[in-house]
Amino acid sequence: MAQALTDALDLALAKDHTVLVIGEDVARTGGVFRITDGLLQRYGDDRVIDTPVAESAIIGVSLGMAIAGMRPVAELQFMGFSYPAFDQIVNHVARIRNRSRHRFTAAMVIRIPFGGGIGAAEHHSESMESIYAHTPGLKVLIPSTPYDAKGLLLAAIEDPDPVIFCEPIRLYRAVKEEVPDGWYTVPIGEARVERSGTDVTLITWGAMTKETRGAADLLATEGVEAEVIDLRSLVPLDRKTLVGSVVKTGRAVVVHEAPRTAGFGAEVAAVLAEECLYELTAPVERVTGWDTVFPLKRGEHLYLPSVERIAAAVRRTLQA
Amino acid sequence: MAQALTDALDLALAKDHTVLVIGEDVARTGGVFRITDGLLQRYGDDRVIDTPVAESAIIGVSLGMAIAGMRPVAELQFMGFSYPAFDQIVNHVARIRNRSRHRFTAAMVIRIPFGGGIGAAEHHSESMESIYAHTPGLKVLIPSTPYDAKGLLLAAIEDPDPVIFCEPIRLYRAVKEEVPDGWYTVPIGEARVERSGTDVTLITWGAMTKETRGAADLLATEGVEAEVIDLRSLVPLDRKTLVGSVVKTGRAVVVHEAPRTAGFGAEVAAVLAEECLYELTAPVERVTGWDTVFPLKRGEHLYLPSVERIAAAVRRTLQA
Amino acid sequence: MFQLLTPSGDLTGPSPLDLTMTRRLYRALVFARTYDRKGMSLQRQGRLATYAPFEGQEAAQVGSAAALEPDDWMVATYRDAAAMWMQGYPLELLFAGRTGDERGGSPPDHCPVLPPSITVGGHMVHAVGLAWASRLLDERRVAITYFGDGATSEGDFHEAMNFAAVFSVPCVFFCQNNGWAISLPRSEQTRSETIAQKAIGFGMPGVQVDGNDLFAVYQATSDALARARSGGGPTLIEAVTYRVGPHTTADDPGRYRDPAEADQWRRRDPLERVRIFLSEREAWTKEWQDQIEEEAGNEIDRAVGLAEGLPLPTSSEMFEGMFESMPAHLVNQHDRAGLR
Amino acid sequence: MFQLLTPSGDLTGPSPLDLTMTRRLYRALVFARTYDRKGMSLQRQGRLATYAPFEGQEAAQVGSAAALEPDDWMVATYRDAAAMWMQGYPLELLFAGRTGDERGGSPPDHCPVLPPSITVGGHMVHAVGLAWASRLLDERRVAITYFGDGATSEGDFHEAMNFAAVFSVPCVFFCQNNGWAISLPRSEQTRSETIAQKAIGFGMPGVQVDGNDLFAVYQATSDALARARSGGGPTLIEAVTYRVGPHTTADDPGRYRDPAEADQWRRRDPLERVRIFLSEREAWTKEWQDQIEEEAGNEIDRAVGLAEGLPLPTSSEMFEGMFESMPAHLVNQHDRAGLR
Ligand SMILES: Cc1ncc(C[n+]2csc(CCOP(=O)(O)OP(=O)(O)O)c2C)c(N)n1
Ligand SMILES: Cc1ncc(C[n+]2csc(CCOP(=O)(O)OP(=O)(O)O)c2C)c(N)n1
Ligand SMILES: [Mg+2]
Ligand SMILES: [Mg+2]
Repeated sequence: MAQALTDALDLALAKDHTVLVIGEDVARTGGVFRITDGLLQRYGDDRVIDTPVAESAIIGVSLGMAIAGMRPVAELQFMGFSYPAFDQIVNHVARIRNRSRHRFTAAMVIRIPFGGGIGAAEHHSESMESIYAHTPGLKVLIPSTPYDAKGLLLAAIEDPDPVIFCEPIRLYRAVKEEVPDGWYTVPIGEARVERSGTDVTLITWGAMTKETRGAADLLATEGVEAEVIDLRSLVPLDRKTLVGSVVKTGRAVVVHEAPRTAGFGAEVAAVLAEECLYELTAPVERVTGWDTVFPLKRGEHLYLPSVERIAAAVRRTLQA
Repeated sequence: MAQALTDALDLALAKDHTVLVIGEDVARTGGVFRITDGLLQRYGDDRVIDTPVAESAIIGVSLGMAIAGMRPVAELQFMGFSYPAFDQIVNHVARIRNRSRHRFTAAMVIRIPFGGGIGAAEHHSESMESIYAHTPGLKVLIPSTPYDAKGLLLAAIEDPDPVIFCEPIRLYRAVKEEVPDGWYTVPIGEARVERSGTDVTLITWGAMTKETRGAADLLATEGVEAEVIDLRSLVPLDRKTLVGSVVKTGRAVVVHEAPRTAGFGAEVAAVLAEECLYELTAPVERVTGWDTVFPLKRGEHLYLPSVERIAAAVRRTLQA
Repeated sequence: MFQLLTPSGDLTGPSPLDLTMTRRLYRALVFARTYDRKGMSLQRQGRLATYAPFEGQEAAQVGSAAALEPDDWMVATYRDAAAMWMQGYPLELLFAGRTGDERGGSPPDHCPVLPPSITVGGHMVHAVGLAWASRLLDERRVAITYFGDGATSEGDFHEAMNFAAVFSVPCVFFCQNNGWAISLPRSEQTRSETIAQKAIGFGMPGVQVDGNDLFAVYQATSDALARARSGGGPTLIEAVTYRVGPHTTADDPGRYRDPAEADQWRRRDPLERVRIFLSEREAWTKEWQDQIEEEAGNEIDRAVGLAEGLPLPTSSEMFEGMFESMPAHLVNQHDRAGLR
Repeated sequence: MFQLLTPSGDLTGPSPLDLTMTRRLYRALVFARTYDRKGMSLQRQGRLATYAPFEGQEAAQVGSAAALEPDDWMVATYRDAAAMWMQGYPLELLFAGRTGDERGGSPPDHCPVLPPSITVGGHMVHAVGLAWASRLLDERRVAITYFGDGATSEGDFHEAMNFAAVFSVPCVFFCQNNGWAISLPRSEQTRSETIAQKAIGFGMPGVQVDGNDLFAVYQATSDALARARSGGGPTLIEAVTYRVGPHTTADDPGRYRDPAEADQWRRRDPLERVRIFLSEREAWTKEWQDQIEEEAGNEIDRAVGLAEGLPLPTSSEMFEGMFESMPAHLVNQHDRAGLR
């Protein structure tokens, strides 16, 4: 997935002179995860910018640039370091269009590597996508395949409104896939059916798509055909695909890595309870991270939803 | 409610010399809403502290004090100004206990006036309680009556862990009620049944308790007996009362002022979809603020859930 | 502290403005004060939401804004209506904003002024970004940002100053030190003797000027703008002035300060010294004063009329305000809003 | 820049330490370096999670921490193991933290050191709060906080410095300017000539010292602590040093800096100059060096053993870690976690 993201940034910088990449260590080192590797050499330090360690300024300055007509793609090193910029994101980036009734806008992308599973230090394994999904004025995208990563990032850069672009750290190097050269976009707001099935619908996004797919494959050996939906876009949410699938299967399990309480899985369950209650033949299960701090390396296995945990929830649902 | 909160702070300052009040304009002026009025004169500027305009420092410094054994009650003037302190709240206040495995703790309260309806300027009408409810390590309390305001605030101050204490601005002067003198607490994590009924359960909190109660009274004139539950505590959540009521009525409508997507109403709906799906005879409706920026004075009426909107949702639920 | 015109109207250095220009700006000062007093009285009549008066700060705002080019960016606060108006922000929109109407935040295309910042401190970084973009786009535009003494306590002030200096962007930081952050006096906001000296920590030039001195403010701002435009980077200007009114119409200064202090400062009024300067040069008459006050009054009444004449906002505007094109969930919510 | 001991071991001023104390601290320097090299090699063997080496910064950490009273608070970062160890943080817990175990963050009750801060800049305000509480509780404790040059770019640095100065709390801000914030050189982090001069904007004393000079660091810190303890308020100390290793084991300095730079600094090694100073005074022998290196090695191996001997964390510890008593929803989740 890393390479697909680099391709997207490379294409965008080449095509549109207003696009620029800005963040901590994005230029000289090509970023903590090397996503911006080589861009400085190709586009120069006016367009690939290493900043001081100041997340609020990175986002606030990017907003100013966006208002003036640039298209900044800002990188925050980890989701845990997006919080110092929370005020700029919520109070300003998400609101300048409405505040000025379309006179000033924020066509910008905020790239945020997120999620755990690589034994990182504290704050480096956060999954707080739902706080951004709850913020009016933002779009929240989360790719889980190289193809989607490139297509969604290009769509985000084209988008006239601000996009929070969450990149699952665990998948950067995990999934390899040939992606088309050249410019293509994946439409924002459309979920992807990762696997189709008829017995139960598993809804997920980001790195958990891997475990969820794994659970579906395991269940297949037990004769259970699970449909796996990768939302890809939390805001806007593709209710049609979501509800359509659950109407078909009558059962739903939501899987995410973020803490359970008020996680985005709650929104998914709420949508189902609103729109297809009568089609539901079993309670909507949520397999999520716990309401605890994400553990350090030696305890990660205690927190992350596993194939087994997901499969167990599905079995409960089927027995219900 | 304002007076009840002042009483609570007064009692706490008098009883425990480690308690202190800190924030912008809390001392000389007694706070924007006069909640801390008179405390400076009674307890001196070592314990009732006016700070420079710096929310992150207010919370971070309070955390340091708490670690050293003080019990700070910090005030952030409006929820929209809690975002500059978001990093301190999420990355530090909520985590110091776990990070140090109980060696260092954060017995502190963060008071945040929130919600709209008074025609205030931008950022002064926010309801983002769910982002704090989603943060592991925090308790989130929201009183809607003077009695609860005093009892919950004292409980929060006694609590050994950090509490986000959200005060509904619209109710500060709206509801009058005699509250007992002296020290009493309302247990954290217990919902309050504002009105009992048998036909449908209305779940709400904060200022919306008023409109929701209004809707229940209106519906009573139509022969509908609605049970109204004021959660009071989002974290921990009183699932027993919540689920018990819905099992009884078979119908649920959640009402809150915050934006709809990933609001805490989603969590409530998700809990119901998990725990009493079979008892639900109608889809769980959410009557909420829209996924828009909270409008300025002239447009507030377009955003805030009204008695009529709530009643309409209930009627839909009953016809379902 | 840099000063060119004493409270008694005497020049202590060469005036940067000729008589015609001085008269033009005196007229603007009168406009500003008329606007401000109108704002206070309208709020008292319940026709405006909370209002934040700037009486006493007119010279700081008018003098600095007068030095700008028409296309220079401006990022200011809830208390800077005079500066915004000087840079082309329509009066009626300033009033509309104060009635609590989002449309007040939407200036015409030619007006390079952002809607006023309500959060304290968060807007300066936006000015840095605007200034930076101006350089990237090979424009000669400078960005000026207005903020108060209290705002210098926020972390975002620090980050904005640092980015501006590190990337040497054409940005002017204009601080109106009006003595108070609501109830907190300047002396308890920071132990630094001046706010200007905060520039030292960023390797940026900083200057302290008499904020009630139209000439000094104009001169200092012109110098900073010239340096910025010629690639010399940012400057911090501390304009020492005073908020003679309340913080807002919801505030009662009696709770935290001695009225004598405000009276002191009324004697250093920014309009009066210019009036004396002009009249000593036969460039001011009572008739003219009456005339410009009347013109200001009429112009402002017209603007108030337009603002109050705006129809109530519709829910369509609310929903359409969020994105360039409404996503399905907002369309859906918009429909429900229709049925209430 | 304040210096007492030159790289070649010559005194340029009176030493604040007698020979015995100097030997004690030299021993600590050797300990620190042994610990650091062990950390690197263990990580390379996959026995630690990412490791952030501090080679080259030993004198800055040992010299400053040596000046503390045993109950002075310390709030430091991921790169400050030597300073934390000096203030009583058990070696085995430092290692445990680096293996990725929360128990490493839980020092014994008598140890007034917070677990290392992983976020950059956010921890300094905690030190300000600790120092403030010390005054409110009539203790004589001072709080010292360690941070890097890069951290001074964060808004929280500004807010911490300002609160400390405004409320005149007994806090010492100890900045290890090691030349780099990952790949960003000091010169591109801020345009101010020194970091010490950032104190001016807060009306706080600031001093720049040779961070590789044990004596100068000890002296400057002692002075700052004394001032703080006697009610004189906070001080900013800039210790100029260098990170000769990578930012962390995940970093490749070859991508952003010339190896010659590190070699330059190796010639200004903080241990060597003390060794020369001692040997010129017959207070250092090869035998003693071998002995303390062996002692360090053994002590550190013991600590590593203890850290690696810790049983894997249980889910009970994870859930119990959140609150003093587990709320129902966590009990519930704990149960489910049991059944996987
Ligand atoms: C982030 C934030 N915190 C708090 C407030 C509440 N508030 C409004 S104005 C103000 C004082 C600002 O003082 P100063 O910067 O000196 O500007 P002045 O009002 O004096 O013009 C405060 C604390 C706010 N608007 N934004
Ligand atoms: C808030 C935050 N932003 C970004 C990071 C990622 N990060 C870790 S260390 C570092 C550089 C810090 O440099 P400096 O303060 O000089 O300390 P040093 O590593 O040199 O000791 C950065 C950017 C972080 N940990 N926290
Ligand atoms: Mg002020
Ligand atoms: Mg450094």
